[in-house]
Amino acid sequence: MDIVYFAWVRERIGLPRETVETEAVTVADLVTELVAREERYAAAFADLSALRVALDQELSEFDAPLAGVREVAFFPPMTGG
Amino acid sequence: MDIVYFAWVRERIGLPRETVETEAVTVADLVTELVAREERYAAAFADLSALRVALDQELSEFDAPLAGVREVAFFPPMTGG
Amino acid sequence: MQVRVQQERFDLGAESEAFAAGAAAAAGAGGIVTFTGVVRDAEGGGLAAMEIEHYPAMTQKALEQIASEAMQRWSLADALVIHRYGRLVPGEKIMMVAAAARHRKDAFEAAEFLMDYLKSRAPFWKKEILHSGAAGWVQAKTSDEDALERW
Amino acid sequence: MQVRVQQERFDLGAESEAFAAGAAAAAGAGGIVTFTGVVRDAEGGGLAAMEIEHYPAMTQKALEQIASEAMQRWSLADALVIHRYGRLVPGEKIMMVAAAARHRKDAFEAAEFLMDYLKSRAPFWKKEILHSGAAGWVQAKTSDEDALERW
Repeated sequence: MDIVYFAWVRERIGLPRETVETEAVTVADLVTELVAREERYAAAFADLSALRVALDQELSEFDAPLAGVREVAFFPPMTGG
Repeated sequence: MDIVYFAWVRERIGLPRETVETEAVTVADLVTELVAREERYAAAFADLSALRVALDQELSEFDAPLAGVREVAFFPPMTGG
Repeated sequence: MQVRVQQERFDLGAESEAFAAGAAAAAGAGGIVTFTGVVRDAEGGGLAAMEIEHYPAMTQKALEQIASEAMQRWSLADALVIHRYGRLVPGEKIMMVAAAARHRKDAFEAAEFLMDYLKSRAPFWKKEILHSGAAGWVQAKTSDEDALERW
Repeated sequence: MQVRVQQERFDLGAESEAFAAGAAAAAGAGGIVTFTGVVRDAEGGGLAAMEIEHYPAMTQKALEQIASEAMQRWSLADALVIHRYGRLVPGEKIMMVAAAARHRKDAFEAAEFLMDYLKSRAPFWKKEILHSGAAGWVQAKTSDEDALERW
């Protein structure tokens, strides 16, 4: 599964994209796995209310299932316009 | 005193501008004088709620005094934009 | 702030660019809203032309009052009003307003305010001339008068 | 309906003219509203540049969804969204939206809807780079999120 990061999430984690092997059932499960890995992930995911997630380029929620999903994106609230 | 007419008021009365001698105290008095003159004025002023008035190029009301006024304009509700 | 009453066509592109450039140079204008009105066909179709009459001695002054009030109420960086008169054919631009402000909400509100006031308080009258030769004055809409109550 | 995500500058004048001409040709478009966003100085001043990051695989699709929804909700004659990414300096245009409709209220509402959704639902992130060298991500505003509740 591909994971992509944007803005300060990308900066804290230190990379824009990575591929992970995971059995996580929901986005929240995936976050728990990532946070357990290294301090920089814990820092990036410290406050989930400050984060947004997209599954295969569609905005989603942290309790959404990951079945069939190919790309997960984490980023701060968007500031377009 | 100069009186100017616009849109269908001008068309009904048949002229765009005229100069009148009047002792009318208010706009309504002036209208009464005009209506008494000829049928085309009576036709133009038949329904005052369908008319607007400007005194010296400022929107005003039919009960406004005419003292010091040089130009009175009568016209239908505006349709700019 | 600029107000222009004219018979000639105006160039929407050039006006928009010039207004945006001027507003951007002014400190803090982050958003620019424009509204452009175009002659559309009559309700039942068959419009040949629209004749716009105005009150020359009053028009410029009335538009400047409306624009000045918008400048003050929304602390605009700039405002623009262009309104044509004379004979226009369907598809021609009748008028435009533009408002520039620090925040988008102010620019939107000011542009809507300008439009609502232009519709009912600027001394213009429109007459529709049909291909059939029939002609009629456009009637003011109650909804346009009601729109003023918002401000 | 047209949606463009690009690094290059766009010509507001040419875009406005082309959009208005197309919308006027489409039956019944009497009003055209545009909004243009310009890079303004940072809150405390001293902005050197604004860097706009986006999510290439998602951006076009997200903007098209937003524009499609506007087209349907307001029966628009046409809609346009242009949004830039990359490094911009103060005074440069970031983006524009345009909406054309039979009645001005629809064109205004659709343009505001497009802006409100672009602000909070299009995958762009802005970073301010100051002359001092300091840099910081622009924070989403609660007021921008709240603006969505109107729709």
